[in-house]
Amino acid sequence: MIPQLTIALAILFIPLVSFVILIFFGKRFAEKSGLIGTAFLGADLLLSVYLFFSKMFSEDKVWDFTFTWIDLHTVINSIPLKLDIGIMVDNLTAVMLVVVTLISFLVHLFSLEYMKGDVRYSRYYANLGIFTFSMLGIVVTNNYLLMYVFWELVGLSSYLLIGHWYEKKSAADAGKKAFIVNRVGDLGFFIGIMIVWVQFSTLTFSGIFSAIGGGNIPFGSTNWLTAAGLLIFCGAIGKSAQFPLHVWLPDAMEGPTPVSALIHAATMVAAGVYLVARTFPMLTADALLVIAYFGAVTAFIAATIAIVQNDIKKILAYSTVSQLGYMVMGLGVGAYTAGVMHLVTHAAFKAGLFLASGSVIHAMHHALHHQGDHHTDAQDIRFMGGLKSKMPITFWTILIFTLAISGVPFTSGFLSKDEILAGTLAFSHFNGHTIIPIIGFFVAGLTAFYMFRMLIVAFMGEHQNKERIAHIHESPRVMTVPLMVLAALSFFFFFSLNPLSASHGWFFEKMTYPTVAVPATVAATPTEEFVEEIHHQHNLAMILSVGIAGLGILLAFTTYFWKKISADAFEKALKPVHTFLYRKWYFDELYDATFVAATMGIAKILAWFDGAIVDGIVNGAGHVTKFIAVVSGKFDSIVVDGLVNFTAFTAGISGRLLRTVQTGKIQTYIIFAIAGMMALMMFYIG
Amino acid sequence: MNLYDIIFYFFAVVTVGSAMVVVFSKKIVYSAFALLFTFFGVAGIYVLLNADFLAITQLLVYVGGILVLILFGVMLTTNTVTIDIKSGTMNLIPATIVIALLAGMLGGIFWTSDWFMSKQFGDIVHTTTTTEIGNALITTHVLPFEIASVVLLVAVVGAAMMARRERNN
Amino acid sequence: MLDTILNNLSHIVPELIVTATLCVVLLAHLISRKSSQLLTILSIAGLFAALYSLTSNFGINISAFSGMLSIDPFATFFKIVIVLSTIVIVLMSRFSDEVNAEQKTIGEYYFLILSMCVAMMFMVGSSNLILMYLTLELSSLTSYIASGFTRKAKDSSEASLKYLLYGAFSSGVMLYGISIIYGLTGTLDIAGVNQVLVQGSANNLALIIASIFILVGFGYKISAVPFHFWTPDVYEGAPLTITAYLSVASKAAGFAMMMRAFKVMFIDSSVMNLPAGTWTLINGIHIQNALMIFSVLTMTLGNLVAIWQKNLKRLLAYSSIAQAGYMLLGLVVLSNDGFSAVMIYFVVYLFMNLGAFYVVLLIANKIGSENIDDYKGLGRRNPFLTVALAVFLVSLTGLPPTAGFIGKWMIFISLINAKMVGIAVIGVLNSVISLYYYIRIIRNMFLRDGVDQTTPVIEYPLAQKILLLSLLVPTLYFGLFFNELVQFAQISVSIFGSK
Amino acid sequence: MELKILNIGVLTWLTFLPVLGMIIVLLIPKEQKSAVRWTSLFFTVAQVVLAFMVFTKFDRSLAGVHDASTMQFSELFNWINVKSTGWFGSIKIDYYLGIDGISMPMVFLTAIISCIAVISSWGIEKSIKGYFALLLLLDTGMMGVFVSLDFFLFYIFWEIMLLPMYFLIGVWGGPRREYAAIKFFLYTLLGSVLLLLAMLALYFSVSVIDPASGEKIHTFNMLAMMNPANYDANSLLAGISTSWRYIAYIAMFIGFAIKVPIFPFHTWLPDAHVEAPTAISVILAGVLLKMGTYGLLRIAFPMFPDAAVHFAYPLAFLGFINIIYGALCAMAQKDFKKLIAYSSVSHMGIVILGIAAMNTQGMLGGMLQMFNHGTITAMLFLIVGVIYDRAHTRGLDDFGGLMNKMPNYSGVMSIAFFAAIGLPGLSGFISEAFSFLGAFQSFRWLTIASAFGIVLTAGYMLWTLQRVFLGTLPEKWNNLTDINSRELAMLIPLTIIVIILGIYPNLMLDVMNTSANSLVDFVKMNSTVSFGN
Amino acid sequence: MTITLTHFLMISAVLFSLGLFAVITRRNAIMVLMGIELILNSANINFLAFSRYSGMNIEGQMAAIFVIILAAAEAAIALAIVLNIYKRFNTVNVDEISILKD
Repeated sequence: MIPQLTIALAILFIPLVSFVILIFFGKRFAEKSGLIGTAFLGADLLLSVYLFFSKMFSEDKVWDFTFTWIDLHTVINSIPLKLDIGIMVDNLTAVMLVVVTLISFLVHLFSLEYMKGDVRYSRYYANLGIFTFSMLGIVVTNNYLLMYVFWELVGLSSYLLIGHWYEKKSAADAGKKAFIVNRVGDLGFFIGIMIVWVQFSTLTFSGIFSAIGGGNIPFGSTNWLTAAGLLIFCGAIGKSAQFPLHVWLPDAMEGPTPVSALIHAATMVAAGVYLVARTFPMLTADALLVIAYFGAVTAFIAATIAIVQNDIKKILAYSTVSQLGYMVMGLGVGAYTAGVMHLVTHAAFKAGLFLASGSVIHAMHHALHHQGDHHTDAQDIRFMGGLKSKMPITFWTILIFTLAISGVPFTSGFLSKDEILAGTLAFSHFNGHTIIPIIGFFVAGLTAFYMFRMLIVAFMGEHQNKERIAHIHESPRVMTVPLMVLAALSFFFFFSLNPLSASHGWFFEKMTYPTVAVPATVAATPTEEFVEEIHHQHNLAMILSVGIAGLGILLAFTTYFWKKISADAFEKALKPVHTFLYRKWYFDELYDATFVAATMGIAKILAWFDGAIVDGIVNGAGHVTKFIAVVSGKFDSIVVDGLVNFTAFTAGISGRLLRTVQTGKIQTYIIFAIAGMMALMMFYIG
Repeated sequence: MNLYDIIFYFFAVVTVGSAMVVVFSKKIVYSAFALLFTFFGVAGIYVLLNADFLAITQLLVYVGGILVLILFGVMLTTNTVTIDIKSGTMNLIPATIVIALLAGMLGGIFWTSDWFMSKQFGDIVHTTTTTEIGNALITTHVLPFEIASVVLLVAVVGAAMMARRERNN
Repeated sequence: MLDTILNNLSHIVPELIVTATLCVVLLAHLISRKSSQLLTILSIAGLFAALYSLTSNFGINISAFSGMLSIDPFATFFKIVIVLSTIVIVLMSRFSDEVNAEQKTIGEYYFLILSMCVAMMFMVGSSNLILMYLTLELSSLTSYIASGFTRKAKDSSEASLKYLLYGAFSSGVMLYGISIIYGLTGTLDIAGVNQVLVQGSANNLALIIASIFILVGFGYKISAVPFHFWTPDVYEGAPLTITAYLSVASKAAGFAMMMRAFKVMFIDSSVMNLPAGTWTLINGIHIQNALMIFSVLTMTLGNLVAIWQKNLKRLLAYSSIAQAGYMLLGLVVLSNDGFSAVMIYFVVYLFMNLGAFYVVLLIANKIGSENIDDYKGLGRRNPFLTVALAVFLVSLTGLPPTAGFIGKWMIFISLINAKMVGIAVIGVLNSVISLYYYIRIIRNMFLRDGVDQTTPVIEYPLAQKILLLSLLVPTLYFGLFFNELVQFAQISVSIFGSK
Repeated sequence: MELKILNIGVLTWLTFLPVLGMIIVLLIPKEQKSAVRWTSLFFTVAQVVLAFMVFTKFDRSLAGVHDASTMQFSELFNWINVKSTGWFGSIKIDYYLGIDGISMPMVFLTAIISCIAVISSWGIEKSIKGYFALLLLLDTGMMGVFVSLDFFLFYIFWEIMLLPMYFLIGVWGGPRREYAAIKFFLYTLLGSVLLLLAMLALYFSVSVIDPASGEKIHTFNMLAMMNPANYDANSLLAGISTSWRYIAYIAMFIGFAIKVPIFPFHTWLPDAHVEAPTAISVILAGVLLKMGTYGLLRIAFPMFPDAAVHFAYPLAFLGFINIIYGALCAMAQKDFKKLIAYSSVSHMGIVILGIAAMNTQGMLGGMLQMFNHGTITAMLFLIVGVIYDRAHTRGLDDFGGLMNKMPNYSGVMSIAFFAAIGLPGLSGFISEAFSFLGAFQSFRWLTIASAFGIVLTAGYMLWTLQRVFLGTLPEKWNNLTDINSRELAMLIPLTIIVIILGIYPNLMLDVMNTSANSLVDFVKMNSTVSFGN
Repeated sequence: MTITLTHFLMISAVLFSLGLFAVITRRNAIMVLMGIELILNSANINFLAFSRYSGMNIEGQMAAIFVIILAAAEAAIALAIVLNIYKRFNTVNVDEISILKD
């Protein structure tokens, strides 16, 4: 193993050490746990940065270390059956390491103040540690097995973090929902892994891709290859909150706000996109098309919902979903680098947005607490307003983030978004799916609109409550510093020196398209042609996107700042649409009514079935009464009877019948004996 | 029809007729006395079957012993003051069916079976069998004979024990 | 002739000893009316002497008394079972309050037990139909009286009457069957009957009817369904010791006689191409099917009805009916290993069934009840006694590591060996059903609490414990080390006059 | 591999140590309760130590399965020898013990679970002597099943367990203990009698040359029963894919399925679990259920390879039903213990699915899942026991917010729960993954359908976790105390095992691997071989 | 028409059936015993008839002797038992004596 990989391992395990220390000795450290966790992450960040630079300046394409974890000592398809696992660092990994550790570090830092005085302060930091560990694991692994392992661990740690305030039923519910919805996606992921394993008997990326490249495809059918890719993408659907599994993410806002910044902006949700990026070489054109559509639909739905939300975190949540849709769409159309880049840029400004919103919420809480007001929702933007003057740093940073997310030039967001949109245009150019770029641009406009809506409503104008505003103060330095750092990172120069095009920046240079492994017949447009086409479409995309974003911003100002257009009037006029959007397209209700209800219903029916039918399978007439009791809902009180009772029952009945023969009258006995004798004679004679 | 046949039919009628009285009579005393005639009839049949010793034994044991025992039983178990020596019947219908079937079947097989019959049937010498029986009892059948003595011992002791009057209680 | 008879006498020394003992017991009781202990000692001494002299019969395989009696390993085996069970019964009687209450007729009691013993010892060896009938009647007559021994009790009297009427009827029918057989073959010697039947001259219909008539007699003795009806009533009414004796010794003798009769009379020894140790019946006699039906009916009915019993004696009566059903399975296979399985079963059955009855007796002595409900909470009051009962019951169910398992196991081995899988399945399912009622007793003893929690611990003397142990130990021992038992039974399977 | 202590083989020690303990326990006067407890503990700990010794000395490279020469620690003595008669061959039954990779984990599991059961029984006050005596007897029965290689011996041990179990549930159980106990007893007896018949059929079909006398005798030797060459040409079970072979296989299968339990023979399980005292639930779930699958692997598969392959799909289908059905039933439960009981049904379904796949991954996965389920479910039942001891209720809706009140307890609980969900890093994951991977190779769609079970499992487990541990604490539980050190002592070892096997499953896989491969090859090879020709 | 074996057997069959009929139907225990005596007699007729018609085979006669002996013993015991019953139940009607039953 080369030394750099040792560093990668160190980066991976430092958060775990933090977790172990804090979970076992957290009580002892009490208030210091936060500092300990932050210190560990700081070290981690430094190592990541070091590793990043050494990778960037290295000539090696990839650093890889693989070893056999489990050897089954058997041979299948003439390949020895063993589970190889290992770690690898390529450019993507190196970037992701920095992103994850950086955001995580900032969140640690931010939380020092934000979570101060929390009942489970040390537990919180411990959970942050395990979460970071799992996320880093996803990033550094070189095989699907470990990927799945860390995938699940991310699920677990997000469960812990979202449910941090588990006394609140909504928080516990949200954690559970996140875990279970993710599991649904994981199920597909797992099935995909099974297909891959069964066919290739290996789970390392390189092994799989080289096998596919060698013409070995699952069950000899490209459809199965497409299926395998899509099933693995299912994992991404879950983690990256794509339609139709996006429902968990908004609920997950029940967690502490820094947690939202960490898991819903930069890391956990990015894992899905990362997975697609990793799997990219084995995705067929069909698979990519499907992925693109999933991304587009997600982006659209989430954006429409975000327009009507009032909860600041909900808005951000849906904007996240929408942006994730963007990234997935970007990867789906084939704009690999653009998608990954958006992942990185989005990580920075979305984390910033969440942290900033955390800052606001923190201040609001503070003020409301002062007032003794426990009814006003601290997260509702309608109760904010006019915070600009009170919280200048927060306002200015949030403005930068909003500009970035809206795709205004000179921001990082502009660079990545622009490339994605160019990619969609190129995509439609090759195969005519024009709906994808249309959605892309439309969503860009929507994004600008709702983000500025949030900004205007929350920060500009007048605050309704004088008393409250008096108590609102800017957050302390530990909270604002992370905001400033992230704001800085939202400018273009970190990614490309050309503010209007990223394609010649270091990012595009280093983050080259992976070699596609799928057979040419089912592969998407060859990379060279596609990149060429992106260049052609770039200017068009830029003009369109800037124009549409500007339109969106203008609309927002017109409506909410200048109040030229009455939002309320619109709301009234389009009541059904508004409600539909406000209720998030009724996805939760739909799932509750279908999947959840069906599962629970089936479970109840089966439990009843188990108790009444299977168990008492032939209990017969005697159980009719119980049957009725079951129907009338008294299931609990039903005594479950089984084969035992069945035996006893039939045996008992026949035994009782046979008993009646034993009348005590000797002559009856003799008659029976004679009758038996006669029967026997008849049996032989007849 | 020779004399042998006439005697056979006479005894047959006596036996069966009295047996029917035994079975169907309402009064138990009638039954008991009819049984006497049945035993007589059977003894007569024994004679016809060249079993003179058996016939005598039949008379001695059955008429002299068993019948007397039965009569004692009848007397001792019926309250002589209120003479209710009628004995009811039960299970008539099933009994009739079962017995009719059984009798039919028995008659059928008796009618049709070819029995183990010696070839020298024609020249049987009508002699007394007492000597032969005596011989057999102390040679070939000595074991059953001795066991029969145990049977009688048990019968005596057992009957005495069962029927003994209980004092002081 | 006299020489032969005298010579033959030397082979029935055990029987003679028991006969002498019964006379001595009767006389001793006449002389000293007080000491019932003396009677026990005399009986036990005589029985042990008989047991000892039985050992000299090992390996002898002859016919005595002009073919009337077979002195063969088969008979010797059953004689041992009978004498052993008689010894246990005599000892049990010594400990039975019920029996000891009848102080005046105690001499007759031992006399009856011993004469039953003699009758059964002759039963198992008899190879002449008339001697069979005679000994069967002798044992029945003694049983009638013995079951009415506590004659002041209504139930005992009733048991005696029912037993008498049923027994007289059954043996009458059997006698009629014997007479038909005599008509068909001209002989009463079972080997002679076989010789005639093998020639195929006999009328089938008559033969079937005769054999069914005879089966009635046997069926009554071994209480096979549908000739079992007397069993529950008599077992319940009779004194416990007698019930125990009837359930083991009487059944063993009945089985031995039946096995001998069928094996010697009805097998076709001219069929040659059979595997060793199996045989076939004379063409036209479907006794095998009849036995199969009997065995299935017997165990199923016994088990099903037993589930509903509340009186333990009555429950054990039904259980013994069911056990007879399992044993009949051993006859169904028509092979030596079936026979040896039955014989093994009897040894096992001797210990476990007598053991169960013995514990019931000891408990009845103390709590004066044989009702299952009164057994609640007994586990606490006397762990040893109840654990012993549990072991006996588990053994009766046929679970390892008790001897009962080996008994059943050997039966099923013979069935599977004969490829009679269907009937084996019925057999094993029956043993599952039987668990249900056996476990009820165990449940009451250990799982339920008695109504009166304060009742004291049951104490009982050492002698009673020793007898219990001597029944318990073999029940467990034979469950794990059945080498000698199986071997002995296999050697003893040879019957005089059959191949 | 040989290991002898006092010139007696280690497997004999392992098996009969508890009996020794039982005798001593019975001799201790009734009043000295703690002496009884400590004696039991001593003997079970000694058993664990021995099991650990065996585990370390176990040669990982030897396969065993059908090969007597690679069976380890084997002990072979003649037990029953009935000399042959002219018409009946001699009956030879051997006291034949030995272990291979299939049984080694089970032996280890049995020792650990028994020891933990003793610890968790510390609070038993009612008839304490009887309780521990029966527990130790049960221990012997279980251990015996896993080490015996003679079918007769196996059967004896198999049955020996029934009665102690009946009493342990029946005397020390919950309110409906009698019902549950008798139900358990009848069900398992029903299964075992069918097993008995199949065993006898095998006995008469197989004959080997007796080395002592040179004659051909029938045998109960399991290894001999696996060899097609040993079957007599015209015997009941000769041939290939004959109906008799199928019938015997199904009879045997039912016998084992009832123990597993496989749908629809599972209904005894919820009752037995709910009513049994904690320690007994732990043993039931931890060891007893494994005996069913162990029987399939040790007996049914190698002796009836043709039937095993022929019925592989139905078997897998039953596994699928178990997984989904068990999970759905669990979801509807309101009783904590019942929920765990049904989760056992679901998890054992994964074992069935894995072993039905008849390939290395599936087999290994199934076998490892047997071990893992043993430890995880044991933990879960212990966890229920801890709370039940304090609150005397198991209603899921009666609780809430225990996480704050009992933090240590909740920590252990979380590990157990997430292990049950199959979270990577904990032992359940790798075994489930292997089972599914193996099954997928053989039954594609069925496995995909079964995989939904992992979502359902997460569903009911998390729901339970939320109902019991999250939320707010009801007033009435304000005086609940956290887990004490005795309870930790029984949970911590299992936790450690769960974590270690989650990270380094090789520790256990290594032991099983050679045997699993050998078993798969053996079954595959013999599934096309006609027996006895 | 001469008298043949069958004639005797018919008498025996009739007696046997009548005996059985009495055993089943008569309520009085003593009547039942009489029925049993009829059965035994019928069997004896069989024995003797077969004995005569198969060439004076003495075995049949021997059987008959033992049957008679047994009949006597049985009658003695039966009567003792019936008397005892009469003492306990004050009746000898069999159907009224049924305290032992299921």
